[in-house]
Amino acid sequence: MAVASTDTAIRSSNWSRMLIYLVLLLFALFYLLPFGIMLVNSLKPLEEITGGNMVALPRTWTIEPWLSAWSTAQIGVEPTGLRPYFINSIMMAVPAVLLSTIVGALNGYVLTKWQFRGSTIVFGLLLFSCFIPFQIVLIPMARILGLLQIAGTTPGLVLVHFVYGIGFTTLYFRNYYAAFPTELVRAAQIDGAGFFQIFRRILLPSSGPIIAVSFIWQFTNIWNDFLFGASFASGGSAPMTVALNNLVNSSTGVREYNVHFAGAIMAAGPTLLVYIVAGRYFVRGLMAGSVKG
Amino acid sequence: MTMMKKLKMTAAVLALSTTSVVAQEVEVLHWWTSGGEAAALNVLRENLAEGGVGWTDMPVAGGGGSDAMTILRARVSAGDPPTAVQMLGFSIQDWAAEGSLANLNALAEEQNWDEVVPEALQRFSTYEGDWVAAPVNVHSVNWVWANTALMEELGLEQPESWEEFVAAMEAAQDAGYTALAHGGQAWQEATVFDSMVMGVGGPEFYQDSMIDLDPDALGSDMMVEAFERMDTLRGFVDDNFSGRDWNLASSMVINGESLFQIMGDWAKGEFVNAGLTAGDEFQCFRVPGTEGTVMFNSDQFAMFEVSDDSAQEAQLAMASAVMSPDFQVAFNMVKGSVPARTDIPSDDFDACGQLGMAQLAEASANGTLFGSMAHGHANNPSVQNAMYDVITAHFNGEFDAETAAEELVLAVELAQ
Amino acid sequence: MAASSDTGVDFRTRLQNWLPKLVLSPSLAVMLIFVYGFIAFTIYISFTDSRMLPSYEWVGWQNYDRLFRIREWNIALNNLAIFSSLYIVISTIIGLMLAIFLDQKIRGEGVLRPIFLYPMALSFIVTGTAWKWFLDPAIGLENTMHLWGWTSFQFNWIKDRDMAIYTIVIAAVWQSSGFVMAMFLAGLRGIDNEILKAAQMDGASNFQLYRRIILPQLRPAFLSAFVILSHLAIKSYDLVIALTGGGPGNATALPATFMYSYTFTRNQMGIGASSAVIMLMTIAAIMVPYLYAELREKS
Amino acid sequence: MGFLDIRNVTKSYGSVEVLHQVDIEVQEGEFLVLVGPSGCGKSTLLNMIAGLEGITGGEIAIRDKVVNGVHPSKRNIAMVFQSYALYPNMTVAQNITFGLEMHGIPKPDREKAMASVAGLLQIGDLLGRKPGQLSGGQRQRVAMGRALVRDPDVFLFDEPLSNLDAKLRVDMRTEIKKLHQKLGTTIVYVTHDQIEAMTLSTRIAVMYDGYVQQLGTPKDIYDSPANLFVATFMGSPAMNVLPSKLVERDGALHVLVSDSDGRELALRVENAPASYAAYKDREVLLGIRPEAITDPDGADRNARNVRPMTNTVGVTEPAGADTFVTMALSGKDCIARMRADAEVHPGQPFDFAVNMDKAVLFDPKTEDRIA
Repeated sequence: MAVASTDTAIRSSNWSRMLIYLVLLLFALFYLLPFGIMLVNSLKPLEEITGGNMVALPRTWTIEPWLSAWSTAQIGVEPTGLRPYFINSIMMAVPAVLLSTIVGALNGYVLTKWQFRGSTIVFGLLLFSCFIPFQIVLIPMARILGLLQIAGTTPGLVLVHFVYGIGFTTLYFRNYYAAFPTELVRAAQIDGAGFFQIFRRILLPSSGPIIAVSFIWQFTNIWNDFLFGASFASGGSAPMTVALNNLVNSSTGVREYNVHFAGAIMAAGPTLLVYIVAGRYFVRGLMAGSVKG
Repeated sequence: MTMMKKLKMTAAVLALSTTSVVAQEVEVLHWWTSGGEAAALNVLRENLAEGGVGWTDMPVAGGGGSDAMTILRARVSAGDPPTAVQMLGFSIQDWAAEGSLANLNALAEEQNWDEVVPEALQRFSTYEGDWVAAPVNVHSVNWVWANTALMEELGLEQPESWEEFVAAMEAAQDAGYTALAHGGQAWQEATVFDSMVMGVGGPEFYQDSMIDLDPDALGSDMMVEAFERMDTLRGFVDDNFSGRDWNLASSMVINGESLFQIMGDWAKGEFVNAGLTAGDEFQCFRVPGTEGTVMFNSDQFAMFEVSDDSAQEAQLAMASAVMSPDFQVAFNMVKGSVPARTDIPSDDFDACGQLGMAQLAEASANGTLFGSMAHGHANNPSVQNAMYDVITAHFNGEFDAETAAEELVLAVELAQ
Repeated sequence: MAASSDTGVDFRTRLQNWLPKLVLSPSLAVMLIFVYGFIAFTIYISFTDSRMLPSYEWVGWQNYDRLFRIREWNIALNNLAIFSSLYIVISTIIGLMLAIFLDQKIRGEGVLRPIFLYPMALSFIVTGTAWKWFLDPAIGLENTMHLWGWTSFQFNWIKDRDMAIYTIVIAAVWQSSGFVMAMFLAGLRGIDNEILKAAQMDGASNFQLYRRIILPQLRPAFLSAFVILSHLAIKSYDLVIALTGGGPGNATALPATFMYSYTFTRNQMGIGASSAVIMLMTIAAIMVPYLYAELREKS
Repeated sequence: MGFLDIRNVTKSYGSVEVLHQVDIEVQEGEFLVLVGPSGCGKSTLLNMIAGLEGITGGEIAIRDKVVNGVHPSKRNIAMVFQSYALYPNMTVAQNITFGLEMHGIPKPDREKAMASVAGLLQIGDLLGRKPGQLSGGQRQRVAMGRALVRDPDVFLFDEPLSNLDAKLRVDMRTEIKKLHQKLGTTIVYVTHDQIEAMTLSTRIAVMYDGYVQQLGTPKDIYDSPANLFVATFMGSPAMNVLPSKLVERDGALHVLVSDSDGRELALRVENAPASYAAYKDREVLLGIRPEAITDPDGADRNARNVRPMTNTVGVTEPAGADTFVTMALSGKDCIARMRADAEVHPGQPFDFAVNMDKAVLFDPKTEDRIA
């Protein structure tokens, strides 16, 4: 961690350090296990899975399941693999993440640096929205998407994810900006910068860590969403998770577990990548204020 | 705000591309996503493509179609229903009651559907006398699937009565096999229960309790006995059954770990895929006690009301294609079920298929063809699921047979 | 900052005064429609006899009356109590422990941290099958132990009506304890080292140091963790569906699965809506005091 | 009419008035310091001048133009903040020219202005750095540069030195004073440090509890504090305040205090103002600064009214240039300031010289100075 010194004042004996390492490694094993099972079995031929031990390494290594999941597995009536849906997910996730992050950042900026009478109530209202069970919004949301003529389209999905992402992004940015020195905003006001100029020139360049948090959070939530994707996307625009579900949960027939696992890892790929690449910003961003919320 | 502008433009472009590029198109919501089924459905897609009708696929797997039904609600609420939706039993009636379904009478008359589709099926395909759905197949659920090699090894004949059935399973258990392969999911337990109710009480009792929901029948001694039979079966199931998918249970029979499985005819596909031959390496027979009756469910394509003419034409083209003998044969050979029309020769089907077709025709003629409770063809989903709750709770040991019958009465009352 | 009640304001300042509200208002409008409007809609539906689609026939409290007579709902509530309390407590303990351990200048923190954190990135649609395998006695952990020679090992909770809910807890803890760890780690990294040094001068042992000095300072992190975990607990849905489908029997039903099933599978939307209203009220009972405290603190 | 007029300005938050009827006229080139403890309203007043806070009542005018409601950037002011408020993402050069850029001044002009400011403040070699790479003193200079480059009518300083260490603070103080003398700009400066107030200002407004307690030159404030608050707030060590009694003896007014053993000490008051008469035979508070109590050799030669006083020495604190002595007077600790080499020893009696010219009396009830 570069932000705060990790020069912890706490000292501990060698013996207890051994114990600490042991516990940490055991937990690492626990966390890795399900993914490990998936990975190992995605590289086995199907006969080895049905006949063998789930944790055993493949006797014959094969990438056939991966190729199949990507481009030839049956999703619906056509053997397209997951490939086209991958693109759908990106088309959905990227604009929704960007929009909700931008709006969340502006909201956080207003709620901390331009407070007005009732602004805390507005914040409370936004925050509570994080906690509604999504199942209840399906029917009324469908009506509204229908009225807006974007039912079953990617923009419709973007709207849905955008709406239900605002609460969290606002929370993150508000807590981050609360710790941002108000004097900088005042200085910029005196320098003649307007509302948006202050935001763009002063706050935004310092918002790296919290943008990372917001991005990671939104991206994983949106990418992993199944309920909205299944309900509000029609056939061709279905996101990855819906396609994966169709692959994995098909009602009858032979279950190609190795292909399912390969597909599942693929579907998880982008979020995993985001966590691994940007994960350290996540802790840093949480540190920079969002823990307070 | 250029972002919003771009978004709107994308929306407009997308809207254009989905509606008006192909002149005639059907959008089909279904949950047939496994290899065989999807391939069978692809036959339909190609048939339509030859006639210039495009196909927008909208598969939603999972939960035996319950996820698809959720999505259908969203689509209808949005005022944008799919053209055709795979549907089971009472759902069709419910949607018809909402006024969401199209009228297919003209086509039905032209193609004489009234004559070729069994009356018990028409009960679901029509609403107040109007055709609203095109039936694809008839599954019957009261089948036992048996491993021939194991039966020979244990010296068993095909059981003719409940007692013989139990005795056969005892023999298997004593020999160290899992007598009954079963997956612990509510619908699988309900599937078995259908046969128990029919086996104990016969057609009349099934009608009274499962279809007419007569509280006296639901709480009767016969119902208690049906639950007791479930207890007996529970004794033949291994400890690891909970949550197991039905096809894994089928594999147990295929692999010779298990003697029997009680399951609908879609199980046949598993046996065939494993390279086994019907009537030879595996046996199919009616659950003892239910011979002469058929409890069925039928996949149908419910046709939703669509506004513009070209969509209507496409829809009719699809309904017609679904009902065509070619498709009915091609699809049902893959699916393990039998065609929804009784005027199709059974030559192409295997032993079990031929048996199923013959029994269907017979039951239809004798009035012993009943909708399966477990598959939503006896009652609406709320009652069906309320029954699931009790049946599965009982099977998992929460109630004894008498309590289960009492709970069944209460659950059905609350669900109505 | 900019007081709106003051007189003699030039145009630019007036614009600048309005801009913040203008910027916030779309979000507010969207929330009022898509959250509060929908909540109101749900409350309304819960008083109607809606079945497959919303209907507007008023039936009063009938749905609530029925709801609490349905056995499965009571099981679901009971399960929620067991599940959420264990889930919150265990996730917090594990998260805190890992954070404290990781904060001991651990070599390889950069590798361990993402490992602890990654489950949050995966949905149960992705990991559900792997979990099911792992927990299934015939192919999973139990079988593996047997193959390794520990034949008396037993782990068949997922098949056991009374224990299955605990397997849901295990998987849920697996998913979110790493996230809790991140929050605590952030909290720990924010504590002033001088305070720790001072406490050590005062002769505090490591244990006392954590109990008396550090943990009290992590209060905000505890609170955030509690709020996030409790909302995850109440909303838990795909977890149950992926792992047990609510079974064995109905042993692992939760309010969220109950609501979904009644609203969308069973065509009893009125009852589904009433269960949703009860869930919302539960969430509000947790969230509103928290929000109130949080927001009052600022003013 | 001043250069900057603050006329009957009040500020309320809801129903709570935090600033009451402030009325100050600042002349061009003046260095006004607002001083007071935290929460006294000095920063609020400064922010109101800057336009960062609204004005509830009264008006503020710069160069005769009322600026109530005028946007901060249109008031032609510049402000230096306590935390410097340097934009962390911009280089020093960008920080300095940001305001000019916002005002649409073309790049060549900006560069020219920056070059001259950089020369003035000797920060030419820092221009490419980011604030995070600067020391405290350097940041302070950059913050001032950012204000200077705008060439504003009024400079506002909000506790600009409080984040610096002691040595640097003294240096920067001198620097600011030099700049003021060189440029002759009008400055309003907020601090809680009375030494800064004394050294920098041409006039001081001492604030407490939302009121301006006293407005005057540093000498006025120091020698003739308007009330007990101003007296004790300004000066270090603080003015001694001793409960005492005003009596007439031998035809002259005397202030009675008691020494460390409780014996009476009478200190004669010469040239007493007429108002003292009303307080005869009443309890008063005697205010006397430490430097007015000395060893006899250290007494002010020009003082005409130095009285002897013998008392037991409590504690001695040699401070290099001076030695401070604490003794008990009227039951309070009283600090006296000796020359460094005065022979004082704890516990022993010592003859002090008290410069009664510098003594002031306060009414114990109103705490106002009796004048």
